[in-house]
Amino acid sequence: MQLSDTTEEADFRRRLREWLGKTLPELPAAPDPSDWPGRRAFDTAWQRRLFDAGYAGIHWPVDAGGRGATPSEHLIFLEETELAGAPYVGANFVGLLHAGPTIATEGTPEQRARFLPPVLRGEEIWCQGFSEPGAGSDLAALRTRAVRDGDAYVVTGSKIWTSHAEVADWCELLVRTDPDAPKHRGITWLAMPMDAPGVTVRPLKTLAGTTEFAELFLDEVRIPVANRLGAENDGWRVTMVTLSFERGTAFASETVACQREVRELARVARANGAWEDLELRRELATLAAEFAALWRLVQWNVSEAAANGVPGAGGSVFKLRFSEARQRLYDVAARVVGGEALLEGAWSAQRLQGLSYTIAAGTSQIQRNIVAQRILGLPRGR
Amino acid sequence: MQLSDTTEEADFRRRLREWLGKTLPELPAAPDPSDWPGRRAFDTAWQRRLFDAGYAGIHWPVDAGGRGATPSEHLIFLEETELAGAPYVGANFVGLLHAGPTIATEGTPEQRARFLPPVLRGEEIWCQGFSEPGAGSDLAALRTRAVRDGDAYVVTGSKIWTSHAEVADWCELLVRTDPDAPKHRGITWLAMPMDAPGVTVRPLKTLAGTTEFAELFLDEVRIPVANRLGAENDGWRVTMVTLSFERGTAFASETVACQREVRELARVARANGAWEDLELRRELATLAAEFAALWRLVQWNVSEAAANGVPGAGGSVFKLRFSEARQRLYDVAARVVGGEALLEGAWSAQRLQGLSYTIAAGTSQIQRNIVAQRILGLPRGR
Amino acid sequence: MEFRLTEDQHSLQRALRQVVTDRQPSWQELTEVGLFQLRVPEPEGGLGLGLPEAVLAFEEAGRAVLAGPLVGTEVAAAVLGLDGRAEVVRVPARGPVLVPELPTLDHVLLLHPDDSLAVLPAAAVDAAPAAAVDPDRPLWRLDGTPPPGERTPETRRVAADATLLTAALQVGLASRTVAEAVAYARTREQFGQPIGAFQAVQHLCADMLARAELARVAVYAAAVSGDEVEIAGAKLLADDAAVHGARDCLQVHGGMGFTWEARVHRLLKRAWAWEQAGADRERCLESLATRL
Amino acid sequence: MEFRLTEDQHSLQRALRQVVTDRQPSWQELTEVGLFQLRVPEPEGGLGLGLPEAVLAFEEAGRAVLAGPLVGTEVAAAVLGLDGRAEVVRVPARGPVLVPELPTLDHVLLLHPDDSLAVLPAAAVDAAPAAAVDPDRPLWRLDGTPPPGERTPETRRVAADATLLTAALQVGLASRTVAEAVAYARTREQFGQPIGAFQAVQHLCADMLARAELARVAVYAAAVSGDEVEIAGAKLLADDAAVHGARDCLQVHGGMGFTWEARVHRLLKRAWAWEQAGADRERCLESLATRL
Repeated sequence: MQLSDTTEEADFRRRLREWLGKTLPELPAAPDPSDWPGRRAFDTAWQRRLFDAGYAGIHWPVDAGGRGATPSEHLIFLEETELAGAPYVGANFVGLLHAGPTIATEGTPEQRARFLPPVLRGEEIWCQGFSEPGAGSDLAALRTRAVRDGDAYVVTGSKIWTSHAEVADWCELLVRTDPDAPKHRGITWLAMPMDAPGVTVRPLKTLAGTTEFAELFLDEVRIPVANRLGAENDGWRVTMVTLSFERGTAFASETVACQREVRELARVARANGAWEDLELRRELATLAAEFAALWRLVQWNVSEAAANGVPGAGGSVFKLRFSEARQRLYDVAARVVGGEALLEGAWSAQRLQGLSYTIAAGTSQIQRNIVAQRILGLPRGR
Repeated sequence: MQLSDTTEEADFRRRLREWLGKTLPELPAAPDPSDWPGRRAFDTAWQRRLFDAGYAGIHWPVDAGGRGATPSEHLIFLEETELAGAPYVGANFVGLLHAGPTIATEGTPEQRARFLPPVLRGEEIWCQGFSEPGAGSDLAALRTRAVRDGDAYVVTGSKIWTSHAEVADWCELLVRTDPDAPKHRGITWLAMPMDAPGVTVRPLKTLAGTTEFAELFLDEVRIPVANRLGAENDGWRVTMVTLSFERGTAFASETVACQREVRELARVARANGAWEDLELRRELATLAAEFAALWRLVQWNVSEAAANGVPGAGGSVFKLRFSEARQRLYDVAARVVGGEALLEGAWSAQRLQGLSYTIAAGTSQIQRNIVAQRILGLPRGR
Repeated sequence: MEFRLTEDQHSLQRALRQVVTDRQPSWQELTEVGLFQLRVPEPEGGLGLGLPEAVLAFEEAGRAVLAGPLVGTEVAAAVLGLDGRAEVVRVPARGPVLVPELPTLDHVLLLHPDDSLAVLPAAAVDAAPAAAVDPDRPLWRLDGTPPPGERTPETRRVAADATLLTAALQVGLASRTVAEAVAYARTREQFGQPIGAFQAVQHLCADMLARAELARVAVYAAAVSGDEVEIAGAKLLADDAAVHGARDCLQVHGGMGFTWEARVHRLLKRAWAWEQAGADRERCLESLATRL
Repeated sequence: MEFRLTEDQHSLQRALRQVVTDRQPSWQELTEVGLFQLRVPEPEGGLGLGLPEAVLAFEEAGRAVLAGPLVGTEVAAAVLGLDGRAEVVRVPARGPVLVPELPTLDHVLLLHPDDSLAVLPAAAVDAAPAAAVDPDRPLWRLDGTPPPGERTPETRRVAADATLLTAALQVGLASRTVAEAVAYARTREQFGQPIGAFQAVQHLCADMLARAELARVAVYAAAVSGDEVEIAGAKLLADDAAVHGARDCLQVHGGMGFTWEARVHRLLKRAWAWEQAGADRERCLESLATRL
């Protein structure tokens, strides 16, 4: 077991740190969260800088235009950018971390050539059209319908929880092409141009009062068959295959961020007297221990993934513990800051956003089912 | 809403308190817990004193030989005896609180005349033969078999978790008389003499190291048909009917006891310095609030039962909260007493015994099912 | 002992539920129905009822998640004989002093940590508007040092009653979270069955109910006894039932509870706000510890 | 970074599991297999391995719930170069000083709250036998004032290593509770299906696993870094995984876990004992807070 960098990793880290130290001060101020065009411009400009410095698609294969870095290097990248306060992946998220890798793995040479370079260079933004209001955690219950009509699919339905839809060029869309097949079997993956006729984007106001997500309404949208990835009705497999790309790094930046937030909260507590409350001090100490351990779990999962190609079943265990620790972090924060918790501000925004952690991408209840049935081998109920 | 005593209740309380003040100093020292004959003698002598003073079968109907007290008076009785440190019902438990009331409700005049007076006078001890090793929380899955043979049932099987079996005269026994009927339908209630040939009592050592319970092994035990309560195969209903006798008082003494234990723990904490630990102090304060509220819930349920005849569905809610609060009480106690928690003693014995609270008489999981389905009306799963 | 609602109390409960449920009655309507005059003696134009009746009324107000300076207005009328809108505001152990609804108030009843009370004309209070998380409960941040108050048996009553009535609001809100969670769980289907058929959801709801019911009885009993420590215990349980309940209600609603429109979040935001109103957790625990 | 077991570490783990699983090896066997010599340098007759290997070995010992003065004997040999049986005993914040297995010991390593250490010949320790809750871990209660100790870098190492190795025992025990609960839940039937098919039981087991896995990685990482605060965090998580796991394991077993014979209770009793060995929760939290 080894936690320290190899010589190559130390070198990679040093160069990255140097580059960040030089580059970050040159960045313009971050745009207002409600300024979507400003956010797109900021995020794509950052992506372009990464591209020029050779950090774009750090974990993508070299033949897809990526850097082909090792999982450890990927983790160093995520750790260092977070520690340095670099911009988040933002609007490039779906392109770099989901649609891109999916196309890299399952696309034809033409599709790879068409779609991948613009993602790496920060020229095209993708959004994701998977979730539907009626489906929830039962993602495969999606009902958006695609009917073949000549060289196009005609798509009608609606999607929800789509980030960056306002400024996206493309949407990776899951549609139902065979309503009679078992629910995982009749699904197809399509690349939908967001400017196609029939696409309506409606911002979705969340409980935090922001419009970070949108709903998509699709009314007889024509999507060329050439935009289909993989075979018709094979979209579920196509989509799932991409998860192996992730190699344990999914929550790496967030884990580093939470460790920083715990330290910051301790500073706030020392300043406002909350530190004198032994119970709160112990809560903070407990959180520090948990996030430190979660970071070690990230390192463990990444190392396992590097050795075995897949991150293993540890993902659900991580997500369960991380979601709950992070929600507790913001509840503790509310106690530390006292009345401030009732006012809009960074801590209360985090607390509200944080309510999604045990819901989004599979509720904690679903995660526990997965752990119990797939890892522990407990039987399904009647 | 009224929490104070009526004139009659105040009078009842005053007389009881006087009697307890006079009587308790006259009692002999309590026997060692492992001395079963001594325990029987002590418990039955106490019952005889209650009988002589008119407090025996306080909640039993007058025509069954009881006092026919109101639920409020019954509660006062439980509260005052607990506060005064009077003996527990002990070996008389099953006779007074389950078998007796069952016979009083479902028995023939002959059965009532035969069985009830000895219970009230502390002359006969009953035990309960319901649970089986294979059945657990699914009580109705019991498999002890009774086959009719002339004027007797021939019973073979085994029972578990039987208290006071070593010194009991009678056992209220549930047996399966129709193996082909749905599981709740083929059960019959029998009064089994404990000295019948074929009855073997084996003490069961629990995790606390004590033998508070026993296993019963029944090998072709002949039980006269005259000892059957109610009709053949109607034993489940016969047994359940008794629960309406309880009228919300089931955990009353224990709730009073827990309040006393929290106060005692605060005294221990003040003496050994644990009180200086703000977190522990708050834990104790939280427990004080919970047990105070649970006592109010007892009073509420008793008042509802007095008005409506049944305690309502509040029993599961009470048991859920009480079990968990009480287990937490002993966990907090372990933190207060420090290293003493690793040594045998009153607090560690309570902590070990307390592990049963979320298991016995329906696990907390079962209680939550009951609350969700019967009170909240949520649907059963497929 | 007869610790259950009397027929009159049942009637009061039913009547109030009718007024407040599924609509947001105007302040005028709340005043007319007598919400703030329940405990004012009959000779002074009130209904001459007691703390238990006030608690029943405020439970209904909480169930309906009513907005406005409910608690302070009632306490000002019942304990201090003050007409008009008022709110009880506690100077917290740390963080700003926040006054809800300041421009609509006639009086601010400022309670210091030692329970001394300053009765301030609202117009004289120097405060700046602050952006509140709960959109239905606007807040103003007090400027400067809070003026000192005085301690009398009456001021202790203000402190205790405000805590108890807030606890009653929380109990009503907690029951509301149970009702909303159960209603959603009965109809929403996932994996081919209503989510309410999943044991995980059932157990979440069962625990929500258990917390709400225990808190309810605790609040009723504290209203009957009027005891300060019992009130502290009731508030502690009611806050837990409301906050935890609203949190779990949101979890049961899944993604659909995460939208602004779903309004589930308003239960949680209000529960958070009321948790800090009256005595907060730390103060309640301190009070409970004094009697141990 | 390659934060996973090396091939040698896997072999060590397998070898030890074979020695300790499903049997109680004698002290002689444990000594022969080198459990206490893992970290002793090769020139001195040891195996010359590091803290990570010791942690892997103690995880297996914990999984098998081995009895005896394991931690102290290892630390005495590895850090202090002392032969023979020893146990590390902490003077607690309150309550008696308890020495496990005293008559079998050669040394008692007495750690004061300030981490100063007194190395005492066991024969010179004045103590009376006390009835222990854990039947496999007899205790003696120290009489009189514990003799003072001294603080050196070595004594801090004793404190940290003892805490870490105890955490490793707890991680092994926590994994054992998962295995036992799952095995029982797969076979025990209630209401017509294995109880492991009920979501409530599944979720209990899933949380048990999640706690055990997180603690395991934390303990491994602390062994690699050797950092005192990371060790404190690992112990905190390992104690929680073990105690909570054993508690839940008992709940899964229902009434059948409540018998003496079922032996499930031994997991819980040992988890309680090890929770207080090395640094306890309060001390771990204090240590963690110093770095915040």
